[in-house]
Amino acid sequence: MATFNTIEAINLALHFEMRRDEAMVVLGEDIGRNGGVFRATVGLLDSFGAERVIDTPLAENLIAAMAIGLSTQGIRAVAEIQFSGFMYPCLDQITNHAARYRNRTRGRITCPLVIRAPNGGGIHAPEHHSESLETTFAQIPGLRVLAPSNPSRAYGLLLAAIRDPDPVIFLEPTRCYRLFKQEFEDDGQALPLDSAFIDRDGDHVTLVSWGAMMHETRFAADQLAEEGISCELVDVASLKPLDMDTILASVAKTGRCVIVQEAPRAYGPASEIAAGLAEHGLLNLFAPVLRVSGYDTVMPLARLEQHFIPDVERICKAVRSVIEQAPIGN
Amino acid sequence: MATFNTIEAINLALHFEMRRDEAMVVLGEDIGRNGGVFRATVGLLDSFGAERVIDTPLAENLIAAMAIGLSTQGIRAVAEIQFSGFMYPCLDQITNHAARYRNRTRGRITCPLVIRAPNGGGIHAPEHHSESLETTFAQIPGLRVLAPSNPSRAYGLLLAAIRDPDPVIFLEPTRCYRLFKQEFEDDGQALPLDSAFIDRDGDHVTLVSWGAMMHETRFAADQLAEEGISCELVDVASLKPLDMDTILASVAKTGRCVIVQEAPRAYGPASEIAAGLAEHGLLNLFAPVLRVSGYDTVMPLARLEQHFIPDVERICKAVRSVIEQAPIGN
Amino acid sequence: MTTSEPSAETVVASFEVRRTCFVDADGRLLAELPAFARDAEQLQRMYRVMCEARAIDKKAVSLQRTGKLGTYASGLGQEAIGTALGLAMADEDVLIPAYRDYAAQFLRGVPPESALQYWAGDERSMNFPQGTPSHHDFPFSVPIATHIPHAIGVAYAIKLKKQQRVVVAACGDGATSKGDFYEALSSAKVWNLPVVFLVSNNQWAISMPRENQTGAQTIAQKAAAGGIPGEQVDGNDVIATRFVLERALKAARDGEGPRLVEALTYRLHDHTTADDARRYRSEEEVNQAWKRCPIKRLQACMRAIDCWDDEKETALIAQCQKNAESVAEAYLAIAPDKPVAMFDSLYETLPESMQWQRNEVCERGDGD
Amino acid sequence: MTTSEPSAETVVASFEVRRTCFVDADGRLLAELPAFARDAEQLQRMYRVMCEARAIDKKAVSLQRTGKLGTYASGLGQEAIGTALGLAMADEDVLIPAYRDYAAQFLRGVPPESALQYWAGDERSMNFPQGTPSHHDFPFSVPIATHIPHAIGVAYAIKLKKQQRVVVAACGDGATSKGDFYEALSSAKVWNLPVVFLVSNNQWAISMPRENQTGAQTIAQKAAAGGIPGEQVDGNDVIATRFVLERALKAARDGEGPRLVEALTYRLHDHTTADDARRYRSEEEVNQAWKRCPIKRLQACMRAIDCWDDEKETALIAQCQKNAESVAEAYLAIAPDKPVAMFDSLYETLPESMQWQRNEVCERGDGD
Ligand SMILES: Cc1ncc(C[n+]2csc(CCOP(=O)(O)OP(=O)(O)O)c2C)c(N)n1
Ligand SMILES: Cc1ncc(C[n+]2csc(CCOP(=O)(O)OP(=O)(O)O)c2C)c(N)n1
Ligand SMILES: [Mg+2]
Ligand SMILES: [Mg+2]
Repeated sequence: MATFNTIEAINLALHFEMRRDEAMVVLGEDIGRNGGVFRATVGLLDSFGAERVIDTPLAENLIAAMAIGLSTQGIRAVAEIQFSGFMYPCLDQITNHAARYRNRTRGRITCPLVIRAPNGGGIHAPEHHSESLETTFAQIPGLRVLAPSNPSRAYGLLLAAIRDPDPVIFLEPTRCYRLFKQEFEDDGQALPLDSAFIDRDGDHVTLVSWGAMMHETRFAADQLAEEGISCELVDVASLKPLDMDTILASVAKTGRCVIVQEAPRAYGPASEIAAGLAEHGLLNLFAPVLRVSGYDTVMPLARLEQHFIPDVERICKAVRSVIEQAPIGN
Repeated sequence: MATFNTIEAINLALHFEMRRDEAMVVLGEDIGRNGGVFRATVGLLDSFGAERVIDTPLAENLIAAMAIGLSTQGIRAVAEIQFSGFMYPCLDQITNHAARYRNRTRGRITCPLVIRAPNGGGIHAPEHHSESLETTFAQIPGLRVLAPSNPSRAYGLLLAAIRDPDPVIFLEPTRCYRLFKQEFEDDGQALPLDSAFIDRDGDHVTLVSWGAMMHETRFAADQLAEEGISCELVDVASLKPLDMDTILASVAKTGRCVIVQEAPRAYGPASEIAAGLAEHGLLNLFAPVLRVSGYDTVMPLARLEQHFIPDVERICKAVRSVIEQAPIGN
Repeated sequence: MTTSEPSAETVVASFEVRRTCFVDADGRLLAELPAFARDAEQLQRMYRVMCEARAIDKKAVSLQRTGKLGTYASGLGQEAIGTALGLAMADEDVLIPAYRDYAAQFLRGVPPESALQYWAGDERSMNFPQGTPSHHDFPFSVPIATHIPHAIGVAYAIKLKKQQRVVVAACGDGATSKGDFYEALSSAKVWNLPVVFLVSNNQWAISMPRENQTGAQTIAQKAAAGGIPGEQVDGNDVIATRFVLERALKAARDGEGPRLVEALTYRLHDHTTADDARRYRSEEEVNQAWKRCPIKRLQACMRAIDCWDDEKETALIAQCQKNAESVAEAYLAIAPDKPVAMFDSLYETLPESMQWQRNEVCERGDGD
Repeated sequence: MTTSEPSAETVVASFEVRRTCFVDADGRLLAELPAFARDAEQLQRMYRVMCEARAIDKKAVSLQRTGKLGTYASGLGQEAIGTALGLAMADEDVLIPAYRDYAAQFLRGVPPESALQYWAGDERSMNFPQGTPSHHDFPFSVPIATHIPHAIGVAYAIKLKKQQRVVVAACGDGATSKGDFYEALSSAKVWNLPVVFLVSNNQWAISMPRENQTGAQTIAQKAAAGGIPGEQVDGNDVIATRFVLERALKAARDGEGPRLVEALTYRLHDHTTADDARRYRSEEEVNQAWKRCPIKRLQACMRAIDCWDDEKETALIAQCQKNAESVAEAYLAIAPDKPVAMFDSLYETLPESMQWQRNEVCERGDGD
């Protein structure tokens, strides 16, 4: 079996589905001849032509609106926004139209579309290229929001997103695009939507994260294992809808939970998950639910970004403090 | 002392500050000759002239950007957006500019502006006129987000917002605009920012809300009192930054907490508050933290909206269940 | 030649905006009528459609005034545009309407009672009936102008499918201030899409007069920003409006690409029933505007060429009132939707994790 | 007259777009030069500013290639526009620049090393020095076009304060596809604001060629959408560009309202150092564009009128290289900001509830 990095996985999924579904198009800025600023769409123009691989003018609001118009005609529109920090102009279209047409027409008009964008920092990119927009979208009724953490999930979840009959926001882990490879079949198999994944079983603490932060979280779990702390790793993957059942089941077992997110702390997915625990898992909790997150500041420019993004040390510190407050085996 | 309803209170605050501060302007659609679709700006044009009371073209993104430009020149710009559901086009400007200019120029360029909008449903208004946008803004670093619940707070917090040197989003309780009056002095006294208010002391349950929902929450507390359940009422008022200390202190006393919000449940302020409790108040909690909220659906049109908005019955039900799970006096 | 006027200053592009009108405010012909308008039945049909729409509009306002309808946006005075549009479009075309285009929607199969049901706050009203052209049309969008760029995607899909259909994106003068309008205009010709942008310039956006809405002398000239033809038409002259729209639709259908049509009209009613226009415009202005009323104009024209008389008029008015009454009855007979409906069209399949919310609403009963 | 061409079709508005050029690609004069350009020292100054900017630009690219700088956007080939702009603006005017307007920023007091510091990822670079015109200028905005409508608010404030200042909002051709650009354009004349919109049309938006960016034949004609004058200028002719900008600035200052200037140029470098333009454009096209290089052109012009020679050229080139070296040294000497700085300019006063976050960063130490 061949191995692929995350950007290759996305490129493969797009190729596979463009082959399988004649009614699919991709659109966005510089996605054709240029193959996308991160090369996610390389090869599509040559394989499928300019009619289905659409280089758009420089207007994110237009891209979202055009994807909506296309999708209402039964065309599976997969739009790329170059960085999630440039998605704000799409919000009116996504919230007031993409997420609503099915409901307001009672099923007559639907929007089977996907809007993809690299999300998060850590690559020393320019200003506005390193933001985390999970909450911006996850709070919107009528949407699905996915945040894959590795190549095989990027592949399987992107296929699922494209095939889903409703609008999906697909936030890709920028700094993992080329960070590591995984072995998987390019067989067009989609992964299930609306579900979290248990990446590692553990007994003492449930470590929850998604997207690029799964990477640091896994390293933290490795380090903690050496200290005798066994962490169960949950990759949320789907931020909307959120699979609380999987998280609750894990915490019912471990009694402790630390949630890791890159986004600013206030109003992030970590808060939504902690609230779910406070409501449905309270009696299982031995210790406070800690959130390791970015700060409630603007994402700093490149020279300071590593002081904003949670690192292994901050994650381990939080887990140790949870263990201190509720020692193992008590 | 005279009594005023919420829309009158806002109008008074605008008049007071326009008189006090020559460098203040108001801008928006239909705010001049027409006095605003809710009459919040009635009288301003005649008192202060068309130069300072600016009727803008129909473009919310422009209104936000214009307010930013004005504020960078030391003009206190107070913009009105006709309904919070029309604020999405402002998000790019608010997030990528208003909330950032101070930080990215290290204090050289600042944006002392306020963007006001009616927020929430319950008045049988047309489509897109009844949304709740708290999270949309409260998650953005660099902003303040206020949600007054009554006339005197609308007056005092709006004055505080206008005088604050940083951008403030001011979400007004649409259905309370003319619902009830309060007695207060039009003396230009601002209320403190960044703080919650204890509206009623209680022993058994902390009931937390903000904005229009404070109204139903208060009625619920009255009804529960008759059942012998004493509720402490907290008006969050400031959604960003959130005054968790006040909430934690109250829950430390009552041991129980129910949070009431009109917005959809997922990723709402109620979740942020519950997460704060799960992290810093866990050991004080006798019972799960319950959230009474709108559903994770698109806000229904007028004929079904009352099935979406939490009512006294749903609030009481949640409080009773908390009491059942942790009976009083145990 | 002065040094400040170099000979090296050369003209590289030029444009002009034309306005079309066949029938003046008093019904006098300014030019020979186009073929369709030389047929008395056609004129009578256009007249009837306008009168029916106005009667229903009047009924809607009175229902709102008596507490039987929510906020309502009247189309009073703009009936010619919707009528011309509805008659100019082919069934297979796609209409992305503005909220005063009732006549066009009715002609395409939207039941008038659905229009009332919408303003009462019932989503089912936007599920336009199968078997009518409206079934593939869009409901209008309350967020001004945001629907216009949808036309780019719809038209692109039509081109991709090699269909001979045209998309009409309609809006008001105020809507042309929003970036959405422009982004569609600016890009439409990049793909030479079959789109007709129709702007009903009724001189007001709530309280904002047209001249303060933009620095542009005409809305039509904004077409230059997209490199497409832009023209004005007297939107109270149903003949001219239909003529210009048929020409634009044919051009788009024949692959000549997008066009912008600015139809000049006047909003005779308050912005909506929640508005009071006396706050910001003079009675005198409104009285003047009534003189340009499209219905009065076509009637005068028909009488001049002897295809209308008092008898026909009396009969039609009675008919229209009766029709409006039955529309109102049909509307009032509609029972509210079930509360759980708020969950049932949100996604194709409601996510498992939301089931409990639906159950909660279910258990609280379906009362309204 | 055929029935399909009614005599009642009348012209209601017309426009034209002119292009100005004084010096052709080979340095030949096409018209008598404006006053400022008949002064040899002025020509030599413009030439020096362009050469200095190009030398620093070259240095920045090499710093990036050797890992000493982050992603960098080169202004190669567009030096004439920034130079003309910087010289045409008055100190009290306000510049809201695009990211290739380095020469203008330098002329207004932004230290070249700050430009490098910005691309290294250090916010302090945008705190332009007090006592220079740049101190009241804006930093450029990475989100394309979003800064343009700020000019409306800034210009409105200037008018409110009865000041004689002009705001210049600069952007590229790609930026003109965004609603932000249009909303500013459409509204500027409503208040007759002192704004000059400057579009550097370098024919590319990353990989998108100008002709696929919009259906409009020229960017200048988009001015019609706002009812304001729009003109083109050869942006590689520094004399013509300065002439046209001075004219537009004077008009705005004299209360004649907003204008749009489209300066035609070419992006000779990759979009940024993260881009590889060979993927989407031919070497041949770039070679042709080099023939229109603004520096080569002014030099040829100066030699033709005998105010430049090899000796001056050699001396200047040496000077510029030396200058670029010291700029690089100054940049490399800048120590990174303290991590807690991310909290210290977020609000005027950090909210109490965020203090613990600042403390946490503090405790983790200030290492970089
Ligand atoms: C984005 C947005 N902003 C504001 C409103 C409130 N509003 C409803 S209609 C209207 C005026 C629209 O004017 P115009 O486009 O000329 O259409 P008309 O009502 O005159 O037919 C406004 C401001 C809205 N519905 N959407
Ligand atoms: C809103 C937004 N979308 C996309 C980008 C990514 N991007 C950076 S520059 C650029 C092209 C800009 O082209 P143009 O306006 O012509 O300026 P030029 O680079 O040619 O000077 C794009 C798409 C961005 N910075 N902002
Ligand atoms: Mg109008
Ligand atoms: Mg360009």
